[in-house]
Amino acid sequence: MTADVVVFPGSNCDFDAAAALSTALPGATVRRQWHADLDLSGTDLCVLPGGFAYGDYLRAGALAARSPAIAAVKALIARGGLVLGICNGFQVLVEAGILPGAFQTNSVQHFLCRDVQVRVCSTASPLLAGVREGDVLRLPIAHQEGNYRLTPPEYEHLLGEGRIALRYCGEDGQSEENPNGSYGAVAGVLGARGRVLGMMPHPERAAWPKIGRADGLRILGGAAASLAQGGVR
Amino acid sequence: MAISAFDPQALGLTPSECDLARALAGRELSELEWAILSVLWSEHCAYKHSRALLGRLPSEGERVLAGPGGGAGVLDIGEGWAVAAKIESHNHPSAVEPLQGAATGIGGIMRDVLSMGARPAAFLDSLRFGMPSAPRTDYLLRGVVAGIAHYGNCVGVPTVGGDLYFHPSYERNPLVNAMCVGFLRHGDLRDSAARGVGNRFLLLGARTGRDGIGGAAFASVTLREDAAEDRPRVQVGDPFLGKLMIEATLEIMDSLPVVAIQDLGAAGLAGAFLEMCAKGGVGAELWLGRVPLRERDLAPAEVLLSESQERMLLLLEPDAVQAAQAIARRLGVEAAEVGEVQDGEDIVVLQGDEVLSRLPVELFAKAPTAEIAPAPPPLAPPAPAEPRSCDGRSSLLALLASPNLCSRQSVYGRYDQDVGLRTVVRPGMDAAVLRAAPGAPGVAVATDQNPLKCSLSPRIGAALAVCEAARNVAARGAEPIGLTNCLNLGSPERPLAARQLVDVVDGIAEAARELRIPVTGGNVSLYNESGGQSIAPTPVIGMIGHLPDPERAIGVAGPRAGMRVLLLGRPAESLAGSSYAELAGVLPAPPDPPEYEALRGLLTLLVRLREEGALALAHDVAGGGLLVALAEIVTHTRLGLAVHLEEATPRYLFGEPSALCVAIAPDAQVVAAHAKALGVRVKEIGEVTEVAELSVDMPTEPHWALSLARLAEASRGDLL
Amino acid sequence: MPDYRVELRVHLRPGVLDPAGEAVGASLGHLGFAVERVEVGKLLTVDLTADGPEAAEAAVQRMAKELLVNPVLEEYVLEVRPR
Amino acid sequence: MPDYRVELRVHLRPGVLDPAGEAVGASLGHLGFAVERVEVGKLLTVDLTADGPEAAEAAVQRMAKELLVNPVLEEYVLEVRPR
Ligand SMILES: Nc1ncnc2c1ncn2[C@@H]1O[C@H](COP(=O)(O)OP(=O)(O)O)[C@@H](O)[C@H]1O
Ligand SMILES: [Mg+2]
Repeated sequence: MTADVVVFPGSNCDFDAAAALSTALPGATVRRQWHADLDLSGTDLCVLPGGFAYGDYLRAGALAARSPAIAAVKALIARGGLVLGICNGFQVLVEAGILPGAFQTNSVQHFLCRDVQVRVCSTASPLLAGVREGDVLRLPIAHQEGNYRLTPPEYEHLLGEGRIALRYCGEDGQSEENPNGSYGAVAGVLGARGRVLGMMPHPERAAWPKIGRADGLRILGGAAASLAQGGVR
Repeated sequence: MAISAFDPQALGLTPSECDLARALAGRELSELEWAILSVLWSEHCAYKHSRALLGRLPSEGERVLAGPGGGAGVLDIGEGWAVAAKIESHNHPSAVEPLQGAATGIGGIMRDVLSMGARPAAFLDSLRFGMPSAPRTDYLLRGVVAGIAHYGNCVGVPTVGGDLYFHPSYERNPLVNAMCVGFLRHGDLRDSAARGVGNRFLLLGARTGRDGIGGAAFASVTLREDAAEDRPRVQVGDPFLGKLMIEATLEIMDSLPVVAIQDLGAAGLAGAFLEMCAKGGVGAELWLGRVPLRERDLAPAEVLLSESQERMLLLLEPDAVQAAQAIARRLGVEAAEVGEVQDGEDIVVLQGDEVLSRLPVELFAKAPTAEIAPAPPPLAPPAPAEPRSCDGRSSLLALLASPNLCSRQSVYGRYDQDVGLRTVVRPGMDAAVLRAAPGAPGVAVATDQNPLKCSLSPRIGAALAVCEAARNVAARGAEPIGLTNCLNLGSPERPLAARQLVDVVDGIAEAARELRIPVTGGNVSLYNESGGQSIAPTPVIGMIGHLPDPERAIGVAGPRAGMRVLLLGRPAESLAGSSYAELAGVLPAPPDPPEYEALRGLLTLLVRLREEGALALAHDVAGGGLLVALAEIVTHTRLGLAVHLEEATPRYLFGEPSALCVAIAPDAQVVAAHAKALGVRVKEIGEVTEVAELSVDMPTEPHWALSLARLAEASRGDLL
Repeated sequence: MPDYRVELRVHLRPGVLDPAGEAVGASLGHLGFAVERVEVGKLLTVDLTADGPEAAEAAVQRMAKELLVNPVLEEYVLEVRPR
Repeated sequence: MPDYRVELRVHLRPGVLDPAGEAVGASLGHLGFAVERVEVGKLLTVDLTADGPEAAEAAVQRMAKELLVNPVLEEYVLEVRPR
């Protein structure tokens, strides 16, 4: 299989995402592709990585969402490819209208970097083939504008369609915790057909079993399992 | 070439400096030339008052690949890898505009490391402010932390450590020292000496505007009462472009023959260009007309001296220029050809066809030095009588809650600590751990300095800062292999500050020699005073410890209940210079001098124990003393400690010794055997428990315990 | 073609949370100022040349729609001036 | 006391680097818009009650000085309206 990481000017988790994908998807071809030359014709999985694309100037993700690369991403989705937006990549997908909602500055009004727990609330996606509903993952967050906004009707709609994928939670997996003020403590959502996942936590930073940070592999590796079973083309 | 009747002394040059310049030039200089020289020969660029003294710092060592004088020191860490590191101050700009001042400090030090051919891998920030109750402290602290977060997070380099102290002397002179660590392969090491007639200078990065005109001179000037006056000079950083610059520069260095490279820092284009030529001893032309400008009407002196951020100067073989420009263009970075190395020994500055200046390169190689007149060493005040007993529990809580000892989580929690996937151990305690690449060697890194100790004795305080930094990296099992330092002091023209300058250099030199740690470079920031009040002498140490296998550093696996708690090294013999003494009001005795022999043994032991995999955690005893160190282990690991201490005296509990460490081991016997072989004192004091609390037994004192929640609450801090 | 400066005042839509504004309001309160509400919005200034003020306005309306404003959270008013 | 709404339009001082404005300008260019310059500034709206418009203006001037505006980098104009 082939996984491509899109590099926007200002992306800074592109190397990390590519490295983690190589760990999670042994045997896969993993490439970093500069946004201006993006070719997704042979791609199974496209990752929009974290960082500050175009400096996050104006609004996080806004300028990258207007890059011609987005047309290629949309075409990939149309033909059934998988797209994973991590942190800034999630913000780009939202700004591009590929995922619903909008982002504001964290409710605490500053950047947050720490480990959080997220509970898996839906697995209606090949991208979530490695986890089960109710699983609790420990993953790092690192963002300033992670306060994900949905209107109550939007939220209900997504919930009804099983598209609320991940929610922040306390260490026991049950208690409420909401580091950035996101509506409904939502940490990750799915696109309409489950082919797109946007998430604020960084699975690629938890793909390091040697030092006890491994939960991210369950997200990154899950896509592999389902791709191996059927591919996406 | 217009020769004016201009008075160069108005620019801050001394009469003898003017004479020297005229002698070297063989004529009177033009106004433009005086302007350049006044900046180049300022304290900030030329280290006039400190250059001779810095020669006292030992800089040789087997692992030193590049010592002082370059963009950053470079050390061999094995398997073909090297680490580049440098610390630098951005004090004055941060006092005027804390957010941008700190942000551009981070950007500036990053480009220093980049200029060695290294990929920037981590930042550390060493911060000093007035007491939290002082009116501007909150504003300054928030601004500075926001600035570091703004630049560091966006540029994609994690901030993995630092230190933060409050002391009244910094009230009007906050200090912001930024350190950058980068990794490179040995073969990729670059320097900045221009050579090769016909080679071309390529100016990479931001357009030149009026930012920070005179910034270098500004940094050397005592802050005026109304610092707001200095405002138009403030530089603004663009971390987005900074990130593009990293990638463009590394790709160009990777694929093309880059002969030399230097970042643009103090004194801007003039500073970088002239230094490159002077280092190589070559003549060259500089084509001002080709410098991309942000504003149309910049005067030549402004183009030369502007400190616009995010710029690098590369020297390339002429054939490579187009390819380099193509790489830059693809990544969205401007790159302009702005000069050429030439036959002869003249530096010629051209605007179009007009020669603005022609001067021998020698003039720029020889910045004059200035004499200092240090006051005689002060007499140490007599040591006051120490208290003989104390309430350990309540003193511990008071110390944990004090601004200099409380948790720094609210600071580093705003920094991206992980980006790049090199951070093996994040900030929290002692040193952070980085790997150069997956499977490659790495380093432990820390910054340290204690203003209280340094104000009581600059010399001992400086030596103790080296010791503490060494202990911090050793707590990860790393061998200290090199240090970088930033000397922050008052005006060297005053005898007292001159004395302090000499003393801190001597203190660092002594400790570095005793511990055999080469000093690979650093930075000097003088004139940190306002209204005649100078800061506490602040020699900040940035330490690099070597770890052949960073993923097996001490602390990565972490302790478990049932493991043994040990004390390695020598307990404190007095309270002198401790936080407890300050709290109890029994200051002024200078701290005890370092116990080098004991410390050498401790450092060696920790490295050996890491090699053996014998420790699950280590934490050195430093600010606050033994009880504070134990409490920090509880809050950090969220496990319990049950200990039986040998003594209940204040000095044992709260003294700050130079060679003591708490260690947690699955097997105390293994540790004891190694300690014995190295002559290090070892004492088993208790065990790790499931109950998350610090439980303490002492002779003559009733048993007490403090829960994790209680300790965490006490040390919460609320700094931000 | 004449030069115009178009100012775009971007406000949060009514009902959208404004934590930034609340934080600023609270800080003002600590400083002893009595305010009812503060809103933190954006002020975008676009300099361009166009055939006339209507053309300038139309162009910036399109920019607002395509990039400058996020209609989920924001609304705006626009003012054209000659330069 | 009557209610006022004070709008504070915060611009960067001339000559101060505006990386956000430059990035937005470049993006507009890629989207096919011809603009000369874009500046990203701030728009602060303060609702308060005061004795009269002069008093409202004076109060917000003080807020600007003490908190809302960073005089090192920014300058501002201020407009008072009844609410
Ligand atoms: N200004 C700062 N920036 C980033 N990290 C910091 C800063 N100040 C302190 N830290 C981190 O907080 C932790 C505790 O700091 P400190 O108390 O100085 O060290 P130690 O644990 O050696 O006593 C360390 O990991 C240190 O790197
Ligand atoms: Mg320590």
